[in-house]
Amino acid sequence: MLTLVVRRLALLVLVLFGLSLLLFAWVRALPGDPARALLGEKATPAGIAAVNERYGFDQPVWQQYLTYLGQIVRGDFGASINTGEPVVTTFFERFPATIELSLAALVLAIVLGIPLGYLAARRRGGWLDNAVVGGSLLGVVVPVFFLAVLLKYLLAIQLGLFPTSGRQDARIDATHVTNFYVLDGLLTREWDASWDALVHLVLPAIALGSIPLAIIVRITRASVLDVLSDDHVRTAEAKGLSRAVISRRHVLRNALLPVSTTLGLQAGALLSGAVLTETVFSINGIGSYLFDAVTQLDYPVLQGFILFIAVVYALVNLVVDISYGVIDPRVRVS
Amino acid sequence: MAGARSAQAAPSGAAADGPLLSVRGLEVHYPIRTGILQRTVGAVRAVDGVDLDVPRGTTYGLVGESGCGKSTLGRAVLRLTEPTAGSVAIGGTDLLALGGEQLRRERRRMQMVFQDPLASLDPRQTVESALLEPLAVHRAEGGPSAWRARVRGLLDRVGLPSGAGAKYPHEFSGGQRQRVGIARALVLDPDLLVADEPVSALDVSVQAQVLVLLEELQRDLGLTYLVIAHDLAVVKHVSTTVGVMYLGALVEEGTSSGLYARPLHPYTRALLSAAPVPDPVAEASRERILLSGDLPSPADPPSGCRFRTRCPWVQPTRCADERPLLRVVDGHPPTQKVACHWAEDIEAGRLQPRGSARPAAPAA
Amino acid sequence: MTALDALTPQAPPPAEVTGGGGAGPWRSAWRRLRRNPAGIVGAVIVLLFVLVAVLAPLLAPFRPATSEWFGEVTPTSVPGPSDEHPLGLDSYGSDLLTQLIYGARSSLVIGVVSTAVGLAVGALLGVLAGGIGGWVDTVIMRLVDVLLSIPSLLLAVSVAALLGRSPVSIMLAISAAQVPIFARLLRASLLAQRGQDYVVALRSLGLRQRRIVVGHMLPNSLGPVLVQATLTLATAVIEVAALSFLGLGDPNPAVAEWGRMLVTAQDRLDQAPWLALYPGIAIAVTALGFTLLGEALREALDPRSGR
Amino acid sequence: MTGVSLLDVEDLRVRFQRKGQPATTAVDGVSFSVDAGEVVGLVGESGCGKSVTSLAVMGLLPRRGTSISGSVRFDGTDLLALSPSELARRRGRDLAMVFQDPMTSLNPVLTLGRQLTEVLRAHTDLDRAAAKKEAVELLGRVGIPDPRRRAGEFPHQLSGGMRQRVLIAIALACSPRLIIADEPTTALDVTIQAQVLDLLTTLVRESGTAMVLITHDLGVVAGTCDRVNVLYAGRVVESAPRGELFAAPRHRYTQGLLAAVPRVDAPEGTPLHPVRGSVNDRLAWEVGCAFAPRCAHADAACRVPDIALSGPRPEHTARCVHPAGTPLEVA
Repeated sequence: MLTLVVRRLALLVLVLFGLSLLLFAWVRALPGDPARALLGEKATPAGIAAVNERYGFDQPVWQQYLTYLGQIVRGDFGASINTGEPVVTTFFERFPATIELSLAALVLAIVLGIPLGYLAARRRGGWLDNAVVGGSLLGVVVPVFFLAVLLKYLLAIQLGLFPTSGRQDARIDATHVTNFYVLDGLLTREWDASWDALVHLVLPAIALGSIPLAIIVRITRASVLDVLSDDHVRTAEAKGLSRAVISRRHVLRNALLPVSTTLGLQAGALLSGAVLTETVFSINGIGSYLFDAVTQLDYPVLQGFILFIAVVYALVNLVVDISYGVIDPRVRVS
Repeated sequence: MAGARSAQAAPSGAAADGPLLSVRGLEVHYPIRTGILQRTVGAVRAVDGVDLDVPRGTTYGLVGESGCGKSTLGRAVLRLTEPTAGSVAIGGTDLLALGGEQLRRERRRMQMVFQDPLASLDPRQTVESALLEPLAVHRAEGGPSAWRARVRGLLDRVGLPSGAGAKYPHEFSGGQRQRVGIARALVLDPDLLVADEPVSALDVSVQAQVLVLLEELQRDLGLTYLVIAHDLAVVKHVSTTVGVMYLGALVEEGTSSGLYARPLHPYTRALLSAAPVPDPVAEASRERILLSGDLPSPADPPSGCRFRTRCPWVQPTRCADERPLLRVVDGHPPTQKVACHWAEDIEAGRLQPRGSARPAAPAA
Repeated sequence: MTALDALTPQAPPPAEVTGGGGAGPWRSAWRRLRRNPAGIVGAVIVLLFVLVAVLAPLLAPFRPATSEWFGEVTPTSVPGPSDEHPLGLDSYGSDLLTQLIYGARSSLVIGVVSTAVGLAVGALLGVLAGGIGGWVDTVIMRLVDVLLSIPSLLLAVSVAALLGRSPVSIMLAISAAQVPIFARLLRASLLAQRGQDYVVALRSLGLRQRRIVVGHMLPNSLGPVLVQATLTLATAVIEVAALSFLGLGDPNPAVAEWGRMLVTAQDRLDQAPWLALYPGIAIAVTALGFTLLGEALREALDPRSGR
Repeated sequence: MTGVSLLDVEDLRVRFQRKGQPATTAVDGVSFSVDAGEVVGLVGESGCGKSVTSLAVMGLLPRRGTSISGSVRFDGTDLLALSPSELARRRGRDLAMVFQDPMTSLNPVLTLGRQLTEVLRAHTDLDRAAAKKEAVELLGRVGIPDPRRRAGEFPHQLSGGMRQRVLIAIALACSPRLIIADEPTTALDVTIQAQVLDLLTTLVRESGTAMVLITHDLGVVAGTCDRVNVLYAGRVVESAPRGELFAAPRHRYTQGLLAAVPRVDAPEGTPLHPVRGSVNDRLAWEVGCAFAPRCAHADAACRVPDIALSGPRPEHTARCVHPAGTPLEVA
């Protein structure tokens, strides 16, 4: 188990190293003078000189890379060309919003997805099964940004049930401690602030949750069907255990193992989806930060963003693998 | 069956009087790697020093339980698994000394019949194309029309219906699939056939068909067999010589009639006593030797005699610290060899087994 | 009963006699595919989509992106359906139906080209890794690990941002995200087969490694690759739109594109929601077609996976 | 053979109907009985319906797409007429089952102790601690060394033979009156098979439990069973006391099988006489004897429907028009 963790961390370092090489090559591959390319339209002689000094573009390539690597290791991802803010600072300001949204989406997907997938498998071929399979298919093919637009139009604009954008009503004077707005409200006992943040979360979470929901439902269903045909379930039936005990202890528990691994893989899809969802609902998360960076070709932000996401993605998967080992004795003991 | 064998093969003279297959000191060790750096910390000794000779036209039966290394041995003999040490000679040619291209050409002389005939055939290839391909690859004599005729003749010879060539493997029954597997193994007119559990995947009533076919083919084509199986009755039926394997090594070897009538090694005795016989009278009168425990790990075999941890006759001296070698025992023909320090005393009854040996439980 | 009995040819069971020439795996897969209603729906959608894309100039009532009726669009309203424009105008004053039809065209071209490139590069890497093994395998798979450590959309975004906004860069961006998927798939398939008895049998027959890989192992991997390619087309259609949505789409305003239509429609969501609805539905239905077809192919090629 | 048996299977038929496929008959009128304390063998090759029969008796066949008819009387009650929950109360308590594959028949994520205690807790009123104590005791009884430690371990930590012992312990936990063992040793090595068979028969004889032993191996039957039923294509084709079946088989299929199986104790040069064809070559019983296409003795008389089980004595019957021992044999 410890070996696994260490090996995965070693692999992560390797991946990050490879990634930094790619990202470095990326900036170097920009056509023309790298400093000018980096600055784009905003290039001024002073700006170019500053960039040249920072990246050392006048030095040999390998030395430039080492400098770059050194900066990364120190957590220095440079500053945004547009705002001048250090990339890291902006990340930590904006990341809570994205995490809050992603977690809400994930919780929604798990709470709905696992029971639905399980029931669909148990009543295979029935109306619920067909509805669940069809619904999950829709979840896969309807683009998350389209769903977001649709929800916004129907439930926010037409029916006015939910706010159309933002994380919290501007009129609420909320204290922000952690930048997780729902949590902040709870911590400061500003219940209305918490509630308002929650209401703002509903539509984005539904839109974003559609991706993991579709996948969790399908995996749960397939996994339960697999387990149901396993020999050990037949043994449990031959023991004369009650249906409830068999379902809980022998079917669901075993079926959740593969589901838990896919949760980790969802992290990537969730982050991609968050970028799009935040754009639609004007949420100030890292998604919209990336959106701005992309539209304005803010390379330091893009570079930092990709590295950052890769780390988060790898760590999430590592955590999932470890928890898998905790759940499954076959991995734990051997 | 005028051979497709070209002039360069068919060694006669010098090599013909020695055994066709000669294996010396064969070892196959798989490294065990652990830890972050995948350091090699030991080895699974799948095959750990085996010598055997198979004279031309005879059958050597290799018997043992799962995990004893018999299948690995079979594959190592064909160099489908790379041996760690030792030598394998076929008709005088040392296989382990051959380079890639020479080995590839030499492969026509030795073929394999697999346990699961369906898994051993490419599912997207018709039977005819599966049999033609090796002929084309080795540029056998005659050209395509002669090859086709040979394939048709061969399919007929192994007892497949005409028209079988145009079909795909999944369209046959288990027994027929194994006939396809045998035909494919014979298409290059080999000298040696290694059959790894050739009938264990088949229904009981069909096993005999395949065994009889193998016998006939051996008689008609002068084939030499190395048959690997866990079923003692099957091995006895087909073999001239039988070798019993335990944890990567031979513990006893002898002619099929001699070894089954008077087994010397405690493990052979236990195996024979455990093999069910479809005869209640014989079952009731047999002495049953029940072994305790499971097979030790081949990664960490016991010191001395490898069987000692389960042996009912284990002795406080020699067994734990001296690895017994195959040897001839007085009163037995020189063809029978056993790797046990106490074989004479056990046979004479001077040593008594620990409690676990007893007559079969009375039936009713 | 003599031993000869065992050798006399047996009459095969009746069911097999009727088969005639024997049913190959591809043919029986085709038969299963034809019996799968979801697969047929998928195939019909895909066929319609391809037809619309190919025949766009014939089907569309007008030329695309003309802004011919720009005068009729006001800041507060977009004309809805009329006799001349069955679906109305878009916010730039072009015929909406025409834009939708031509949108199929760019989706198809980008989807097919990017999947083809992703498949070709990915398959090559996968075959090299799985077929050669050793350090080649290690290097390729580490590269794939790096690519997989970035969520696919972000990978596409990075590539598109790097190469600038052009149709070629969009295609490459999307295929970049597909390369690791195909490489892994092929490598895994080849590795799984390497230990199988039939490959061992082919080795023991003295076939060269290259012939075994190209003549036997690759054809046996074709099924999963075909399935993945079909499913990838669905993803590609969505990702093209997503890139446009993020402002990384084709900069040429004369090219009709569903994703961009959806973005521009956002500004007029409360006046003319259909501007967003139609392209959104077009994307979803196209993706649905490829997904249904892909899933049906998967089931047809592997009958045991029938769920 | 009337009414007094512990288990009485009468004219059991099982048909499977899967969507889009023709219905298949897996069990086609199987009848046999088991007396209290008796060990009865069901022998046959793949596809003969032996496993489906056992699952039907236990009520373990999937409900959907399966139609079962006939009767399965256990101690006077027709199990087929019971509701699923009534049947579940009897399973594990009155009749238990040991499955073929020990590697997959235990739940990989539960400890062995837990898998034993749950059956005890379901059918007895033992509390948690008592059930745990009993579980350790059971593990010891089936010959698992260091049972207290093993009870806390997971299935993958045990060898195949040890796992099969655990499955036997689970089956015996509530002292059932009947155990159905479906190929209990097929997945095991010969020496382990001997251990497990010895354990199973000893425990069954000690406790007076009746057992149905399902196997394809005539040798296993010869060493363990009191009575043997030979199945072919979903029907019992011969039923006899063990000694008679092997000494004087009547059905041509039984006879063929015995002549086709090599024996370790056969004198050198004993020829094998294969049965031709494969189990797929068969007639529907409505047309005649299913074995006829593979039988060297078959003639037009074999192609009549409903050949009954018959014989000179009710203890030894065969479903054969030309049974061994009749003049035709010399032909």
